[in-house]
Amino acid sequence: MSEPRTLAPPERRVAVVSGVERIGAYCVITAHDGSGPRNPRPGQFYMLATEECWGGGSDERPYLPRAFSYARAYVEPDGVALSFLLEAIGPGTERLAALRPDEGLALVGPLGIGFRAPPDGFRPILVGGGIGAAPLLCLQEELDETTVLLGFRSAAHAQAAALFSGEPKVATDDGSVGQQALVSELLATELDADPGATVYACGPPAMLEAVRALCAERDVPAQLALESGMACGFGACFGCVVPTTDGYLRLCVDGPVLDADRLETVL
Amino acid sequence: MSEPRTLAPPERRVAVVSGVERIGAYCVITAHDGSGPRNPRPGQFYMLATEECWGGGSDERPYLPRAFSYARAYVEPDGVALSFLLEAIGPGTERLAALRPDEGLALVGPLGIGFRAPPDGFRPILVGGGIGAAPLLCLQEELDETTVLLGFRSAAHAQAAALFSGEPKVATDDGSVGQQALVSELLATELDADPGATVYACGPPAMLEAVRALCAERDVPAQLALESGMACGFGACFGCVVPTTDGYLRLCVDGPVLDADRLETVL
Amino acid sequence: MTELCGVSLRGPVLNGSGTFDAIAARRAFGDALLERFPFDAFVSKTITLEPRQGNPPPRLWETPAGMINSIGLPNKGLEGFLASDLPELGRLPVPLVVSVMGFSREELAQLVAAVGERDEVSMLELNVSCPNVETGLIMGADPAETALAVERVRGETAKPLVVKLTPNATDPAAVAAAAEGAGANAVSLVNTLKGMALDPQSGEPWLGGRTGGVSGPAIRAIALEQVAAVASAVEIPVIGMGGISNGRQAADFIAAGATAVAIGTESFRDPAAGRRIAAELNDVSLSIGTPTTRSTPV
Amino acid sequence: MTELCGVSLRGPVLNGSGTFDAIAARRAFGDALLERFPFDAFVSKTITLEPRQGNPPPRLWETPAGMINSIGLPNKGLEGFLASDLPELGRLPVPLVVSVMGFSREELAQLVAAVGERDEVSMLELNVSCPNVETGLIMGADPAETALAVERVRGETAKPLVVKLTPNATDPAAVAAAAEGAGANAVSLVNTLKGMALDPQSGEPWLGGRTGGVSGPAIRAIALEQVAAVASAVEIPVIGMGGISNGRQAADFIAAGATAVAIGTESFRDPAAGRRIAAELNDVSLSIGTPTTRSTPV
Ligand SMILES: Cc1cc2nc3c(=O)[nH]c(=O)nc-3n(C[C@H](O)[C@H](O)[C@H](O)COP(=O)(O)OP(=O)(O)OC[C@H]3O[C@@H](n4cnc5c(N)ncnc54)[C@H](O)[C@@H]3O)c2cc1C
Ligand SMILES: Cc1cc2nc3c(=O)[nH]c(=O)nc-3n(C[C@H](O)[C@H](O)[C@H](O)COP(=O)(O)OP(=O)(O)OC[C@H]3O[C@@H](n4cnc5c(N)ncnc54)[C@H](O)[C@@H]3O)c2cc1C
Ligand SMILES: Cc1cc2nc3c(=O)[nH]c(=O)nc-3n(C[C@H](O)[C@H](O)[C@H](O)COP(=O)(O)O)c2cc1C
Ligand SMILES: Cc1cc2nc3c(=O)[nH]c(=O)nc-3n(C[C@H](O)[C@H](O)[C@H](O)COP(=O)(O)O)c2cc1C
Ligand code: FES
Ligand code: FES
Repeated sequence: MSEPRTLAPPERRVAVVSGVERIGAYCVITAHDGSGPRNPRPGQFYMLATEECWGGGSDERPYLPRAFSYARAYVEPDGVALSFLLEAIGPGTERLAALRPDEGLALVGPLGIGFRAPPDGFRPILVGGGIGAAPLLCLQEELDETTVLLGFRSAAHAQAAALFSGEPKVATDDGSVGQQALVSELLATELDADPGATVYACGPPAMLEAVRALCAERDVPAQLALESGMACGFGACFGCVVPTTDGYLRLCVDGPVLDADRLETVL
Repeated sequence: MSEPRTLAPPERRVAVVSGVERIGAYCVITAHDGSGPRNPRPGQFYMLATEECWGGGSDERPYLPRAFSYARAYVEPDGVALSFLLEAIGPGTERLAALRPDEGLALVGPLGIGFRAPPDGFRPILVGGGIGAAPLLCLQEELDETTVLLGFRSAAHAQAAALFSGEPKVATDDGSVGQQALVSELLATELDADPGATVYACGPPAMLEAVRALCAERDVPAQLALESGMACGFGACFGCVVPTTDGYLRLCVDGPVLDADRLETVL
Repeated sequence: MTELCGVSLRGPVLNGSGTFDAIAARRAFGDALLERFPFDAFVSKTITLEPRQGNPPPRLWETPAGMINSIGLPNKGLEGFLASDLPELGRLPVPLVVSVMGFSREELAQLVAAVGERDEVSMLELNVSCPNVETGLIMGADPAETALAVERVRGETAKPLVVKLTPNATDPAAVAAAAEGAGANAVSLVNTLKGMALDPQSGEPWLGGRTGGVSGPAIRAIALEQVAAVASAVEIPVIGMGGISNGRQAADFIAAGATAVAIGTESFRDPAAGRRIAAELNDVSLSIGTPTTRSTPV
Repeated sequence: MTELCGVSLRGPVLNGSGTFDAIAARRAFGDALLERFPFDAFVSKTITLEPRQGNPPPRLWETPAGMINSIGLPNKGLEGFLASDLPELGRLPVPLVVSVMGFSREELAQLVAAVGERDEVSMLELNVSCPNVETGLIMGADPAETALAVERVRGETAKPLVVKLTPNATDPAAVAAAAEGAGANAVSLVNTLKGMALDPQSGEPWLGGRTGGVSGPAIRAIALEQVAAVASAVEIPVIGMGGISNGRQAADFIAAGATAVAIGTESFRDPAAGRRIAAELNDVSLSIGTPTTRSTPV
């Protein structure tokens, strides 16, 4: 099976912001990409920066572009509408969240290797923690009959669950929405009910590690979308490595989606 | 006569932009300063920066604040409305020109020494070149019976003449508005007609030098508002010096207005 | 409260020499400057034996997140300073550190002796690192040269001697150790990094001094590494500076081993930067606890 | 057309070693990368005799207008490089420069000999300046050490040898002159400046390698000064780099005496930066005329 990687044009281009929407604690930025490929693969990401004023924020940053999984890609007559789900946690995401319609969004992508199709007969379970829900949105649209499990810090964050179709099962740390539980606990229950499942997960390291361990115990095939600090996104800087059973891998060109069994631990 | 200097609060504060208006090639930024002095003196200046996104422009600048003469100051119940006339010529002025109402304008000021009152019985002639018109606007409001001579590059720039009261005499390089002449030529005519005048001038170095020479020949007292690159605006960096008959002077604390006879040349 | 070389300061935030002129600032801000003085100790601009007018303009160039200066140490000379500036600086509400530079060891000794005997002066800083003046580069870049200079002046005053190090050296830690060995009571770093800019029109050097010194946030990571390396090489206190623009960053310098910090270029953007950063540093310390031991990471 | 050490290039814009992996980029961009290749010559990441996995993560820290990297020279080692990478790099549409680093002169000689005899290789670059590996700092910071290294390897190949200088030296011009005297055909500078960052939470070093190297626009003015100083000290061509992000800035480095320029960190922001800058440089040259003589301003 060829790797799920749509090639990116070898240059930075500028998409035009068409919408910026707040969804609880998150923000959805949609931009019209007139010259990039229309078929990114779920799990792939883009390196983003604003065309104007990328800099001069806290600590005189940002300077480098920031990596974001695309959440949705809708083909339009003259290009593709790309949506990104983001949480403003620092100078880069704060500047992106302050974008207004018609501003330029500089991007490179799609980059990396996305999620692979489920092995025949395996039922896909999508597990998202916080902002990790982002790449699962487009993934859900590609797969049929998915079970979606989401974990959030608070009710404000849990609003993102509404972006999924069907009835995602939600857990929150404070129990304000859905069960008061960790999303990995929801996963354990699912796997107990049906071992014939395959897992797609994205979220914070601790959650991914819990998912990895659960699936390892039960021999459930799992694909994890990881994160690491990135400067370039296309293998140039060697900065984004994660330790795997085959040594350090550059997450931007060999990931960000990795088979769980390639990791001894996510932490 | 005590020097025309209103003291500035010893810290940077944030004024709120109330209006940004294009006037031909220039732009007028008005901001509400709630905590600064309400009586800056014509010829004094402020160091300005935007509160957000000061950086990330061309050449990854701006970083330092920029110096601007105030063009007008109107006392309001809860503060003062400061107006600045600016021309976007680089990363700092471009960012300032892109300000929108309600954005924060970080400022320090008023700074420097402004224009001194005319000697008794002398008729004030105000001579402005291009953006040098800015400090003459508030000066005209303080003096009565002024003659205003303005020189501009083009008709787009000459629109700034409309900001003055009365009938300023205008010269343009291309003759598109007023006479096709240098403003210093207008001044020569005025001085020939009435030697009992005193001159207040602000503009590009070549123009100021022509004015200085004219007044020196005729023993006409003249005050020149000069410019130089500034980092701090309050005497801290020693970067803004200009050569005078008393050696190098820091324009930000000993100027920007200097008696013409303190200069051998402006160039 | 911070104790620096036996002098007690109300806090750990100083100004970098040559980046704040308290006398000129008083003309711009009036007595409010003294009521809300931005620093816990005031460091004078470097003075020399003879008066200097400094370099021809232009003296400034803005760089990404920083600037280059080519000021050239304009000052009234020792006599002028002692006669007209020192009395006024002595009336500041904080202890005074006077920065001196000599073009020979003898000059330096003369400066230290004359300045050291004045009561207004709490400490002296030896600027052996100014990149705009040849000697500075040579003395401060070489451990042996630095040791000779400090040894020569050590006997001239009983007051604390701070040696200001240049970052334009292969091994600043070795220079610091040499200064300590020769009797310095503290070291301060970094001075500016040598830099240059060309006139966009002519392609010729923009600065009247042809080259200059780079300062500001652009050099912060470089300064922090040198401060950490120096702090782990000496026992005497280290005054850390270089691009500090907020309390979080000041806390980093302290975590890297600095006893105090100095603010330079940030004061150009906000004359109250020192005061603001001291307050922010306080909050940071309260929230995470400033490492007291030197967790010097090199 | 640019001529560099007898090799003719379609233009003067190279990549900085270790800032562009043409093999990985081909996986991300496909053949379009080769059709619109960003550089006029390609410089490989530095290789060593033995394979290296590099430093533990985190390896990156963003700074004002720049970044710190602590990569630690991960590479397949000489054998792995010759067997699997070199053939693919040989198929690039531009001449190939291979960067090598040895932890001893003998190692360096072995690398130069083995790489130099391969037809795919047009030039060799000696990395004696990487701030992440002890030897780099020592060799490249000292004129005598540098001369010995170059003398030792000079006989191993007839191909042009470029010596990559470190900015973490008191006098880069003296190191460059020593390299020239020992038979180097060109020098390239600057490598990264030593820097450090602390973890906001713990106050401990953020980078797995504890310290790292600063690059990007933040260091441009420092790099430009060193390029000018070096260009005025040697006759051999100089490859200038350090924070170049547009053609106007590239023109400054050429005005300061560089024959060619290299793009590093800016490629991370735009993989086509090299191509864009070459085009902008062309416009600048046409508009103001790139100084052909070295108007070296120091
Ligand atoms: C493949 C991939 C996909 C991603 N997808 C998404 C997504 O869909 N949505 C989303 O919201 N986020 C996503 N992220 C994370 C996103 O890239 C980061 O949140 C973003 O880079 C943060 O930038 P910032 O400037 O806002 O915050 P930063 O200030 O960069 O802080 C982010 C973290 O970096 C560290 N840090 C702090 N200061 C620095 C510094 N100076 N230099 C380096 N590190 C520092 C700290 O650990 C901090 O918690 C993704 C990341 C990757 C690698
Ligand atoms: C007392 C005073 C009052 C002023 N009043 C006004 C006013 O009322 N209205 C107004 O429009 N302007 C005024 N100015 C001028 C204004 O400060 C400048 O136009 C502004 O600083 C330009 O900044 P910039 O970033 O837009 O342009 P810059 O890019 O800073 O370019 C401005 C000039 O600086 C030089 N330059 C280019 N690059 C750099 C660099 N990297 N570092 C340093 N210099 C560089 C060049 O000569 C260029 O022409 C005044 C200046 C002074 C000193
Ligand atoms: C305009 C200017 C003038 C300076 N003059 C001096 C000086 O006279 N003596 C000195 O020791 N350092 C001088 N410095 C260096 C500063 O004290 C400080 O070491 C350096 O700027 C780094 O700190 P910063 O990045 O916070 O500015 C000067 C720096 C600047 C920017
Ligand atoms: C992530 C990264 C890795 C680098 N690796 C190497 C290397 O392997 N060998 C080398 O000689 N220089 C290396 N460098 C230095 C660059 O080649 C260049 O000299 C430096 O980054 C300055 O240029 P810039 O500011 O344009 O990036 C590296 C730089 C970066 C940022
Ligand atoms: S982010 Fe640069 S190699 Fe992965
Ligand atoms: S601008 Fe700093 S001293 Fe005048």
